[in-house]
Amino acid sequence: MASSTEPTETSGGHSGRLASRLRRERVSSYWFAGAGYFAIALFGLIVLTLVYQSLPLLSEFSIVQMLTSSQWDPAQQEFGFLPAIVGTIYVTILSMAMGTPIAILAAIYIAEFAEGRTKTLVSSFIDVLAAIPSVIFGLVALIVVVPFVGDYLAPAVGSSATGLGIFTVSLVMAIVVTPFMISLSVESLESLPDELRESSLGVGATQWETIRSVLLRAAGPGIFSAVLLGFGRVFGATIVPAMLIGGQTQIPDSLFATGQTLPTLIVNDFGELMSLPLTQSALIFVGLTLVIVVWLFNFSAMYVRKRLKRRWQY
Amino acid sequence: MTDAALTTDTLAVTYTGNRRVEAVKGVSLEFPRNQLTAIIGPSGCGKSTLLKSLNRLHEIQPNVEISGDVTLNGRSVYDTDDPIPEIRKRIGYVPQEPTPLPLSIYENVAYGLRIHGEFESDADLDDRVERYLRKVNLWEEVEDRLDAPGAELSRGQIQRLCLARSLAVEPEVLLCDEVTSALDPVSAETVEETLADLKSEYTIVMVTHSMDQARRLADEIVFLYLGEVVETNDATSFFENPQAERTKEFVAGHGVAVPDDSDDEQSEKPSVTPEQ
Amino acid sequence: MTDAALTTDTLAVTYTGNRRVEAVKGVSLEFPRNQLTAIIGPSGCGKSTLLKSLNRLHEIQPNVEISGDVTLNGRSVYDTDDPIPEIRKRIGYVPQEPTPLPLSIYENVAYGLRIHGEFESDADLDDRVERYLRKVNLWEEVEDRLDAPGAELSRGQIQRLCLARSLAVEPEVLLCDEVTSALDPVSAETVEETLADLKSEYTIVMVTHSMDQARRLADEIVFLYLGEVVETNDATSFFENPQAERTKEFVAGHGVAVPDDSDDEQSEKPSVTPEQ
Amino acid sequence: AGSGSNGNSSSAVRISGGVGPLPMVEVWADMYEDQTGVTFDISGGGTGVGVSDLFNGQVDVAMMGRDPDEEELEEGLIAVPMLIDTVVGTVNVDNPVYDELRENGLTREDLEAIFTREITNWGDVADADVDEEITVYGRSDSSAAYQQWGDFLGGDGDKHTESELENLADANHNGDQSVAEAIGRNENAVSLNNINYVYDLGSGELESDVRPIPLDIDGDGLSEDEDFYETRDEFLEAVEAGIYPAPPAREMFLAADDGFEDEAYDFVEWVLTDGQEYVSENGYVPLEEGRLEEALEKLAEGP
Amino acid sequence: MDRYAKQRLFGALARGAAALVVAVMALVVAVTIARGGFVFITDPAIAVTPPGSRYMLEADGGFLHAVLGSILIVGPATVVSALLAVSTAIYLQSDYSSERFAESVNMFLNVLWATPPIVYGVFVLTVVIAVGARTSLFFGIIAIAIFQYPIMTRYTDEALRSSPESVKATTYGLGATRFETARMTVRAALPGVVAGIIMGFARGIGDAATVLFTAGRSTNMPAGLFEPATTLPVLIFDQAMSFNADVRSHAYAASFVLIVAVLGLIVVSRLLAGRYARYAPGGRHS
Ligand SMILES: Nc1ncnc2c1ncn2[C@@H]1O[C@H](COP(=O)(O)OP(=O)(O)OP(=O)(O)O)[C@@H](O)[C@H]1O
Ligand SMILES: Nc1ncnc2c1ncn2[C@@H]1O[C@H](COP(=O)(O)OP(=O)(O)OP(=O)(O)O)[C@@H](O)[C@H]1O
Ligand SMILES: [Mg+2]
Ligand SMILES: [Mg+2]
Ligand SMILES: O=P([O-])([O-])[O-]
Repeated sequence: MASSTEPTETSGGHSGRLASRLRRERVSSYWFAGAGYFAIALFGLIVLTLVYQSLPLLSEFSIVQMLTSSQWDPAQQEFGFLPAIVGTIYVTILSMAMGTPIAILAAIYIAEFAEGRTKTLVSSFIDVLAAIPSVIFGLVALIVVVPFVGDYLAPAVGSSATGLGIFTVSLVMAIVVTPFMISLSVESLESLPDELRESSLGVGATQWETIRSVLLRAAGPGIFSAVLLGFGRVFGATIVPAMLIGGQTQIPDSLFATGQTLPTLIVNDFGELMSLPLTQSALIFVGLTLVIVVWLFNFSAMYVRKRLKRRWQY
Repeated sequence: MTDAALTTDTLAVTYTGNRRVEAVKGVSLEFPRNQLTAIIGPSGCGKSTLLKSLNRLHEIQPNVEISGDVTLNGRSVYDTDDPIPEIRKRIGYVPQEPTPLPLSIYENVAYGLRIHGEFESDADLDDRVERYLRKVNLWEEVEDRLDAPGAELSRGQIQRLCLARSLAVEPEVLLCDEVTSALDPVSAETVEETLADLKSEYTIVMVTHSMDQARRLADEIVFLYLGEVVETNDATSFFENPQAERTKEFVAGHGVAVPDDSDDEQSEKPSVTPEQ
Repeated sequence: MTDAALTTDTLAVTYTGNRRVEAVKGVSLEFPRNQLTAIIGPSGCGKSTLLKSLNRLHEIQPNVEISGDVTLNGRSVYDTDDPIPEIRKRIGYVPQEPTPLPLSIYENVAYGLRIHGEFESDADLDDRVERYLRKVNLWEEVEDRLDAPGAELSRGQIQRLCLARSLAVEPEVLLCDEVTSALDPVSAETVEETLADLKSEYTIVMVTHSMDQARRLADEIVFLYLGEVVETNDATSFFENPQAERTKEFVAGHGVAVPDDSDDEQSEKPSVTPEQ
Repeated sequence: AGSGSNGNSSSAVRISGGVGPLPMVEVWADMYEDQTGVTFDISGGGTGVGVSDLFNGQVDVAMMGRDPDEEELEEGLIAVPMLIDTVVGTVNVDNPVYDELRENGLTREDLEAIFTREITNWGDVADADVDEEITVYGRSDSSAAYQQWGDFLGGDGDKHTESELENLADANHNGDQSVAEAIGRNENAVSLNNINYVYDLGSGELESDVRPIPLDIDGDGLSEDEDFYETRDEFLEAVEAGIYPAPPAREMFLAADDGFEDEAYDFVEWVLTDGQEYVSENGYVPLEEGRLEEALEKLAEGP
Repeated sequence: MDRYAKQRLFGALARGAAALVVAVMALVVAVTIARGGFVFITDPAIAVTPPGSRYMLEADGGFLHAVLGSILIVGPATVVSALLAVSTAIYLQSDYSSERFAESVNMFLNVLWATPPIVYGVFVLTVVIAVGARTSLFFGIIAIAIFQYPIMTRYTDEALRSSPESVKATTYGLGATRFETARMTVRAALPGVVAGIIMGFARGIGDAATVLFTAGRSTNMPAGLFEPATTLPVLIFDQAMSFNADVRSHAYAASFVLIVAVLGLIVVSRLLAGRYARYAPGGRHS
């Protein structure tokens, strides 16, 4: 049967079709290659643009001086980024400190404890929570968290505060990123082979011992990535801090103090002051700083992850 | 058969997930002390389920129901106030897939010891780790890299590491589920040799799909079919002189017990009642 | 052996990824027309690599180098202006894992026909789909649910569907890589039966790790070891009267060719030169 | 403006800029469109966005909530005032010394001392037996109101910059509304608001928990003619009459690049004439005669 | 503390953490529904009424302009971004590019993924100024598309990677070209691809920072591709700060609409995934 069909017949009769298939193949491969390089090109373009636009500022002030000065007063042409940098660091660390343990615990609950309907229900709840736009969290926080912090929490720890500030932003951002970290952590816990659990339980470990010594390590690189992505979102968070941080360009002196983050600097001043060349340049430089930090962070994280993966392979 | 370390009494296990699967249907068995019992039977007949229910390891899955009982040295494993981890310490388990814990080679073996606090000093721990690594014939191969991750060993080495890890907590019974089937033939052989060395000292229950392996290693054979015990006998009698018709077929067919006619994969499985 | 449909001439394939692996080392073979040739050999000896290099399917992986040549009916498969898809159409390939395309049963079979435009009308397409489903003994089982997703069939049925899909584009040679090894024994048997039916009409090159299967199905046997051909002969002679020492060992050992002494997994593989 | 931008937008007058004056400009545009058929295309985004759009030739008119900057003027910006928005100090209705404040008002010096934290206790503000810390709120969003407030607090020839005030405050809020809400919640707080956030928009009465701080202009307590804080109308009249000082009352501008042209010119001219009569009812203050004339002159004069 | 007490304590902690997260979620949704749903139910027309000229002063009209703006910006952005993302993901497969190249592209994608949305906003605004244009619907689309691109690429790439290698071997084995094979690979990974696209859509529709400075923050109906527009999140951000209580209540109503939209998206994605899963190799087993 196969040998009765002459190959030349077949290909000859359809050479037109073959030619057009091959043409489509060629054209599509150019397109795909273009798309492949797009990611790099986009990144390059963003960095170049931001650098170029930052030049007016950088030609007038020294970077070191700006990064270490706490005077921020565009009207007086004073561009000290330190308060916003410190604010960003505070918010990031505080949010992650609040969100990460909860996220990992909840992920463990979903992956290791919950069963059946409860499990489906809880994980869909988390999915929904992860998809709620952060501006809504900000809005709800304005009527729930702000009064709570201002009227109860801050006075309780002997701080007079307005409810706005570092702590409030951190709390709300922790709520924003937690579901996100949970989903990803659950994924990496669930992708672990059951043999790991059986091996550990099979020598008489309790579930907690199994989780602590085996599962959290084995899923470690995945959980690390989840936390990292959460970190990225907190670090670059814009709307929630803009609504809740209290916009004070000063180095915060307590948890409940108001402050400023790098993104809120942009939101608060860009629309009003972008027609002033130097201020515009300064705010674009803030964007550049954000990108560079994210970049450095990603690189070190990649390295750490590789190490973890090797150390905790199974 | 009076010196049975482990016995089951009309043990039945049913999966109650999407569809109801009666994986093990009222099995009563005795596993003699310091002997190696091999459970054989076609794929899906309930071997793994039976094995895991012996130390309650099936309970980590959702939707499983169990009835009947298992007794270890005369004490029930199910009707007891002992915490489950204590039971599992006494009845160890080694899974099919060679599975290093995400720890160093040393810590893999020390894992159970640390959990149960079963060592006097660091030196004592070192001693024990060495002892069990020697017992599984692994010590020479790893003594100079005890701090390397367990996963960096070859699969055959890992499987022996798993045996050492299980032995280190000094279980009374060791359950092994097809511990060589994920290995290449050469590695399988070394693991098999290790099991042969161990069987005089331990009560071992092993699942295997290889008739040859059962023949080479086992003292006792349990032939399971569709969740029921078709025949159980000492190894020699079992292979030389099988009693049941099924057994004859199965032994002759080199492990492939072909039921009915259809090729749908379900037909090879135990009775299945779709639920919805 | 003059009527060879497919021949290889000192074909060598090397993986050049992290470490250099010479998977196939200068193999010259002839695959006779309308016969089934089985390639056997221990795991990792290069069977799959050899098979894929016959229709240049290895090229879809990165980091592979090839030398030597393959000729189909006297025309080179490598030194040619023919587009590769045309070559692969003439030399079809069925992978180990039963793989339905994400299409209906009907469209699975029609897929190759559609991309190559090899049908005159819808009715003609229907005819062809039916013809090839019959050829693999699947038509009766699926005729009333041709629109169902292919993935809803049992694995054995899917593997036959894959055969039908490959046959539909009327290849001159069919390459099958362990097409039954991912199946349960019962499904494997039906697929084997189908192959037995097909082998008189097609030139089939099949990789298998089962000695029994090779014995049952093959006309010719190629025994590959560490990337080299140890022995090739017609099936009867091969099993009855193996020439090489290795072959005797391998056939006797039921498919387990035990090399040297260590159990390190690498030792079973072809020569490996670490690159960094 | 809504229907206008649906029409032939290429001939529409394009306006963008600060959100402060945006509501009023929208109302004007709507009326002007009814009268003349000229269509509009208006968007917010901030004063800087408006000026930037202007320089890029993307809009015909920019709305400015603040004074034009030196740099902007150098680039050829022409800004004419269009209305006055009024900033007033605010406290909570339950302020511990509210009665005293209502009675006597505060002088500029008092307010300066409060906002620069020289005085930190309400007990020291008014001679009352009160011991409550003062909470000062500011604005975080480059607010023109805040800038005006700083200019006012500094007194003649001096001023406090926004950043200075920001750093002295207990917290700064993004937007007027956040400030008003914070004041409404905190009995001890003081801040500043545009008056639309103080008086109810519909009734023009003091309905929320936010109260204006009467300004004791001459330093002798709150005299009859300094007491105009009961309703918005009363207050706006006082501003219009110049009794309430500017700053903190402040002008907002319509700006063009190198002069207003065509429909844009006509529109601005209309704003400065007929348009002024609708200003009060929307919570802003119209320019007084003289200032209007200057504005018209500047408009006519061009670059 | 003995081992079993630790086990119990830890179990309780895990349970508690999950309960806490669920409770927070319930609170946020409840507040939004109570505040916004109420406004919306008493006056459902606000979502489909264009704003009037006295909108900011007197809440005259509704926020149809933002609903439309969201649809008109995020819809096209999702299409553009999905097209690019799927293409990039295909290119990252081994048959198009080397492992090393794929790895470096992935590195850039990771950085883009983590880049704060406000930076995209600033970048696009800079471009807007550079080309002498004005913030508008068009640039909103660009900004959102850039924002979605790394998100979608990542999910799509993951989906394609997890689709079995044997699908490729199969199609190539039948004589398919790379393009034909790529189409089949995408099809086989469709549940994952669709989930990734919907994920990008959901993130896009909820993001304010990217469009804040790029779409124009218009208070009027979107009038054309190069005319200013606004989106629901930006509207919420702006209106939350309005002096008019009615306008502020619209912010809650808009939140309600947004939450409902996002919930709808999740349901749709689940349904779609379920449908395509039937065709996935091994689909019936999952
Ligand atoms: N978690 C589970 N949920 C539902 N059914 C299950 C589960 N695990 C196993 N089964 C079913 O129970 C039956 C017995 O399975 P089991 O794994 O015990 O068989 P086995 O003899 O070990 O098979 P194999 O030789 O393939 O390992 C099979 O039909 C299987 O499909
Ligand atoms: N993509 C690859 N990159 C690098 N090395 C490879 C690759 N694929 C296969 N190899 C190596 O090439 C050798 C031959 O592999 P191949 O898959 O051809 O063997 P095989 O005989 O088919 O084995 P099996 O019976 O396990 O299928 C092995 O050592 C394998 O590890
Ligand atoms: Mg099993
Ligand atoms: Mg192979
Ligand atoms: O009008 P403002 O600049 O104070 O918002």
